[in-house]
Amino acid sequence: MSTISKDLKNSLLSSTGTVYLVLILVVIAGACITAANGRNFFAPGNISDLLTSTTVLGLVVIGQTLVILLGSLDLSVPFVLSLSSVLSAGVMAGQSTNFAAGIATALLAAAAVGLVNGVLVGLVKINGFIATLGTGLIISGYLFTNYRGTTGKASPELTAIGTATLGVIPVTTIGMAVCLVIVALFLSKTRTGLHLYAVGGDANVATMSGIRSAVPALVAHTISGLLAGVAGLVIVSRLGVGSPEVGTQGGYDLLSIAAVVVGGAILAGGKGSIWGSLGGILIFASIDSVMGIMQVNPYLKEVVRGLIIIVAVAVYARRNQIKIPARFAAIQKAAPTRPTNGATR
Amino acid sequence: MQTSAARTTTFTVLAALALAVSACAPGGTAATPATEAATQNSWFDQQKYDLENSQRTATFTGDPAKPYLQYLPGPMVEAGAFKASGPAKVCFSNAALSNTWRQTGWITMNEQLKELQKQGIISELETRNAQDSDNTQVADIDYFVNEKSCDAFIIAPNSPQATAPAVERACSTGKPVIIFDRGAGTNCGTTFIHSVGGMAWGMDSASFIKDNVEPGGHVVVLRTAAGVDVFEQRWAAAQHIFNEAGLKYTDYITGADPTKIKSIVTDEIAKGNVDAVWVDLGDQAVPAIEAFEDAGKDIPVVTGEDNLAYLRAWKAKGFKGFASVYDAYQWRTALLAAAQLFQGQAIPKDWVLPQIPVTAKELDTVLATNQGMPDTHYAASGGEDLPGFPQVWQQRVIP
Amino acid sequence: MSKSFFGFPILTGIDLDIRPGEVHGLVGENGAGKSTLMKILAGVYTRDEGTVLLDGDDVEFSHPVQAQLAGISTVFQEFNLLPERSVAENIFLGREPRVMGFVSRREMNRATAALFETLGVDSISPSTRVRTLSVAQQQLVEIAKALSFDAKVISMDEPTAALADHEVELLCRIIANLKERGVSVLYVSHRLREIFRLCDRITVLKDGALVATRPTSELTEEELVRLMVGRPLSTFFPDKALGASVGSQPALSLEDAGNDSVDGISFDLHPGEILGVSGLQGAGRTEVLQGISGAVPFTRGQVRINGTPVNIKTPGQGIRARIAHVTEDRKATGLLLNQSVMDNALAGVRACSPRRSSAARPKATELFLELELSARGPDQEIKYLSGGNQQKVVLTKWLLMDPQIILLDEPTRGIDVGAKFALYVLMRRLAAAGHAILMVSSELPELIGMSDRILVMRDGRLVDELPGGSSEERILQAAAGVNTKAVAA
Amino acid sequence: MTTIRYTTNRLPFPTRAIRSLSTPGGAIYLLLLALLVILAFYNPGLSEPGQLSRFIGRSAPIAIVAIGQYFVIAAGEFDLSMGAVISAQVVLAGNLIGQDPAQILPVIVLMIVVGIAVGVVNGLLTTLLRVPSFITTLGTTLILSGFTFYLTGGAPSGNPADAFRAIGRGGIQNVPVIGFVPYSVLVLIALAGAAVWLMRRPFGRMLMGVGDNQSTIALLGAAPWWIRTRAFILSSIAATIAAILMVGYAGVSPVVGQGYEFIAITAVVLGGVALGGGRGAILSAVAGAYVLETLVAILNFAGVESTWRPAVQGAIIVLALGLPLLWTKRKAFKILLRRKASTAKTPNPTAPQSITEKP
Repeated sequence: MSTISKDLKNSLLSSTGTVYLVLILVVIAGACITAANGRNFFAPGNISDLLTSTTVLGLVVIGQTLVILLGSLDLSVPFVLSLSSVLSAGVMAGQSTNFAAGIATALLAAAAVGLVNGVLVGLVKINGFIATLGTGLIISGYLFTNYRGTTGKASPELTAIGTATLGVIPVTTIGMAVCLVIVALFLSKTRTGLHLYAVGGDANVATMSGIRSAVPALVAHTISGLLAGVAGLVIVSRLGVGSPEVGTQGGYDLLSIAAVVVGGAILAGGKGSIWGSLGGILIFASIDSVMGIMQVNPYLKEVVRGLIIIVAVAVYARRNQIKIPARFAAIQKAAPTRPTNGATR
Repeated sequence: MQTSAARTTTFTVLAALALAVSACAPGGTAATPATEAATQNSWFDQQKYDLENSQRTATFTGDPAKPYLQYLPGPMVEAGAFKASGPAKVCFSNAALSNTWRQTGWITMNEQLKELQKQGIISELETRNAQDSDNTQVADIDYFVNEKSCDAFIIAPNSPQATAPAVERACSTGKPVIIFDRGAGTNCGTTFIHSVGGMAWGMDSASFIKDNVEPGGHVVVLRTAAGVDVFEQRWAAAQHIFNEAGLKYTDYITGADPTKIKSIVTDEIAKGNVDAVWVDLGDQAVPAIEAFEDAGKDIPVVTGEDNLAYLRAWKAKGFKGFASVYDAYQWRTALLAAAQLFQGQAIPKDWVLPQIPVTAKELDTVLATNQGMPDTHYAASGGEDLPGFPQVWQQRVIP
Repeated sequence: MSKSFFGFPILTGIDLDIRPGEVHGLVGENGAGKSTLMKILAGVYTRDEGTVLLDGDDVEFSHPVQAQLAGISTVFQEFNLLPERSVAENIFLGREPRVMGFVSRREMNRATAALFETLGVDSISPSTRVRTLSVAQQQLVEIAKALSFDAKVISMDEPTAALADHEVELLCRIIANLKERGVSVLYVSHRLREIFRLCDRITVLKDGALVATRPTSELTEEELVRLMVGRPLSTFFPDKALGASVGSQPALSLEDAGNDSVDGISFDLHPGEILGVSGLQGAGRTEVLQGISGAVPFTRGQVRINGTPVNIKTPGQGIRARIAHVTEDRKATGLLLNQSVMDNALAGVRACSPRRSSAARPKATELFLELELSARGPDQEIKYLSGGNQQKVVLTKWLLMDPQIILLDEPTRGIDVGAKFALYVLMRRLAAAGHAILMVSSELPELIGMSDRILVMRDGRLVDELPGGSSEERILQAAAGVNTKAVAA
Repeated sequence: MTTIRYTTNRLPFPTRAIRSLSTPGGAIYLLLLALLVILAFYNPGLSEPGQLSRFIGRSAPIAIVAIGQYFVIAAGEFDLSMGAVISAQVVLAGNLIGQDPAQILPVIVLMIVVGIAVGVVNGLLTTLLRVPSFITTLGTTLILSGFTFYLTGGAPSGNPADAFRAIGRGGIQNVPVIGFVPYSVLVLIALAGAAVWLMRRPFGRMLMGVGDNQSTIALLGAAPWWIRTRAFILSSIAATIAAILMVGYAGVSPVVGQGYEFIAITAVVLGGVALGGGRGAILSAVAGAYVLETLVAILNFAGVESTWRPAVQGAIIVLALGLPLLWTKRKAFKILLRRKASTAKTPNPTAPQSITEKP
């Protein structure tokens, strides 16, 4: 664990640090605004609400982070999430005996979709945006043909998980945190995890180092699918039923991409961290929470979200400008350093 | 060049594939065989159908001038412990404001709120919008429950089954829980306010088509979305009636996108005879009507809803129309129910509001009452006796 | 240990052996085949004929990793590093140490630290991100990475090109260190001083063939230079005597110009003159051209064009001052690879004076024909053209913009002989028509054959000015700083 | 190596046309033709006068949106805000024109101005603040749709005057041979013509150049940021014009335009235009849009269950893009399968030199 904490410390000093700085500012501002209105941002109800809304998006974002690190995108997540929800609830049909079978079916299906995405992106080399858009559409066809509205019923065990809390912390949030740590470990402690950064960062360097770029692609997309499946299970645990629409309702595709980017990752790949993405979600969740308490008009909420995304990324883009070491820097006084034209791309 | 050649091959293969797919597709041409589909619709529930069928024509208790307070005789809930000593706080978990019906209802609700605040019955209405997401709504309800500051809950569920667990948690607080619109998959609520129902809605308009189209006629069915219970129930009832009447039909999912609707109807006109168009949402009717106009065909029977865009088109174009109604004033009733409980008055456990469709006979009256309202307004908004009427609805400012 | 190669198309019959613990210098002019040789050793290219024996075993590599695992590591000029990852992660990329199946960062950092310790480097922490390192430090990371394969042979391609003096010192110490530990180093450099200081033996390549391998002690710098040069190429150049109007007002004059990369640059360029710029890689030649054209502008000093002071801060201003700048890296900054021949040729006119673009089209065709462009037609995508033809299109692009001053950065790099000659003829013709040409080239015969005068640069400064017909030795000595008395004050 | 002398003579047009059919941008026309034949098979009425032109007319907005998206993609960017621009403009037209024909011209001008403004914002955020366009336009989507709905109470108040709607709804009657020609077809033809012209103009070539290699363009004194910004402006204007046609064709609704950004991107990519910029022909993007629309019409006519239709579209997208790639990669796959076991020996010795494109 010591390496993890070191890793955490390292990333806090880098761009992830900015993310958490922003988060702290948001929380302070939120607490002040809500307090000014006679409400408590840190009330157990609000904290619990904040954590719950973090859970499902969080799971999706963890997967999306991997995919974005690779330089790809996963637009199929909302549909995978819905798929997992209808399959699990359908198989369980409210019976305890079907608990394991339901979970297994849902997760297998979700992972399989992820694997297909991985094959399309990693082996066939279709642009991730288009490939996952395509698989998403295919799944949506399956979902809406075979399911009309909510379906099935969660087994009592699953429902119990969905409602259980440890203090104010929902158990599902703890589950999300466990997934987060596992994926963080995967990224920092396995070769494939490290190679994922390499393939996303510079495919040529990766190849020169003997890395087969398809492997990280397959793994990242499969995990993304799998975690979208887990997110579907969490939703079933809370709703008690499966629904072909839960994924699209949440807008998890674009929202998760936005959260990852607000968390400091770059869309081209190779840069970013799970912890940053977590910060990204928390920023979103905190602002949403404040706006919820303040009963901001739902349409204005969208405006605020849009502003956050743009402002955050613009700030990171500023910070990431490359400085060119100067041979004769000492001689000159006030001349500004100017990147070569190639550096802007 | 190799890639390019491959491209061409691929496209040829694809074209062949597309041909194959379309050739193998069920139905092949024209309408879906009626009998086959009849057994398929999992949303059809004979008991519910019969119940709503009888309620359609039942006599309602209460002042007909205040339809939003009318109800069918049945078990009542005593206010008892709910009686409040001073102004009380109501928490409202709303599924969404994402369509014009909901927006109209929300405006009415807010005008009613102002009245009740003036009267000192309700202190505050705290609202959270779930933006069409079940998961968000569950979180919203849990937030209210955990904050422990609500004296009553009003819940307009996004989908009945999915929000049931959260609604039950709201019930367990012991505070009144008022459900309206789509219903909750649980019976724990203090009251469930709704107009007669989706099936009755479908029955009304489908019966009109049955009465005006010869058996064997062809109905184009425009459905907003699959799997949304309000729409599915409307369609399930209509489908039942079409099957019984021996009408053929082709159904489409449109997302209420006028562009899509118009293309679909245009294609249907090109394919052959269309004797009627049935819609499950009023917004869908106008583009369908226009498709006939643009094709230079007479407008057949096109049903709709009490949104003014449809009513006005009906009036202007003089086709055989019929407007089912799903009262937007139930939004107001929900708030009034809370107020009545706070004041210690009993309310119906299952509060069924009248659901009276607009037929050709009432059309002129309804249009006259709603002069100056935007096209997106719903005639059955039930705000006529509120102080802000009609300016607030005309300006249509969403609070 | 020995290695032998026989019969490559670019390299022919190279027979080379490197002894354990030896620093072996590999020198030769540009295009002599040093890079190809290194890439074969590294497994980037495969050889067509011959054998490579490593410790007496015949080896063949089809991938760099195979070469590395076998004990031959290469430090290329372009870094193969991931800027966003840590030093340790970069060094062990693709073969991260594992403990119980998990990558052990501690082990990785420890091993990296150990590597740096053996190298005598203490300034780099294994967990720093590479992007925060200086170029020199990144070079050290590459060397550490090469060493980490337990390399028996490390080949380095111009490792000091981007390094400052004190950093070169460090590198020298490291190489000495490696030598002590029995590692052989194949050292490619233009900097003769370093070669003499570091190498035990020196191999000279010329035109893909081996000239000589000699112990350093048996060579003097003058001798080495003589071995490297002497290609009988002068016949290839068109006549000069067409009329450089030296003495008239200079078309371009620099006075003490400088920026981050170069300093104190002063010279005059006259209409009708071809002025050559020589220097080793990293001497700042390209940067001078970039400064003049505004791509990376000068921040101090005075630039005059036709006697009028100008202040060029962007390429657009440069173009308005009638300066053309043919860049060194055609693919990266000269071409629009996916666009057609005609689109490439017209790009410049379209960019700065769109109104003239339709008039430029027939002129482009004229120039194509005159330059004997080999292409299927105006619509062919330029990426399918050979380097020489691509360069002709780039030149056409600039000529269409009617420049007075033409800056050419390695104009004949990667170009076949026929195309080269066509370019030389064109340059002469342009000079004769009154254009002023400033040409950077690493090809000494070309510089000598084409230039009216030759400027020599070293370490970001102008160090010498030589007349057109100077010998290659003279230029090389000035550029490499062999002959200290030649350094201008 | 034989030397091919440069020749100014271009190949005759038919030869070039046939050759181009083997490129992605050309093959799309074959696919479109095949689909149209299938459509005519299901709907023999398509050959009747007026029917085909009506079909072209009603799909014109998608084709126009594809044209707009093409500019942005050719310049190496994305525009996800097109759908939101359409929705906002539809609402604007509905609310501001109302039933007053005198308002038509001023409001159209206003809509174009709003379109340009959105394009400028998208462009400047992307180029000057260096926010990736995917994010910029996602952000502006949220801001734009949020504001529109906030200001208009969630929905437009009603359909605008018929005279305005005639642009998208009306047409020229009794044209010889063709019968009925919707104005939208004329608008599309005019726009496609203008777009083709624009792409041949210096600006169009610079746009392509920026998508291909920004450094080269920058060294020629052009301003890449301004070229890109103009691409975004063009795309927003295209969305605006599509909105005008759509309000005309089917009337106002806040859902009009939803998802059009993805349809447009799909159409453009199907038309063989490379994501990342610098490659592809504008008319192929238009053909890509019609391929998608024809497919939808076929599925309608063939009676494919409505819920399966997105799946068929998804499959076509994946196959159309995947199969050619798979074909070129079949060797790599074989090697991959053979060398499954050994990790040290990595396949494909030429790989280190290959240039990998990044989106």
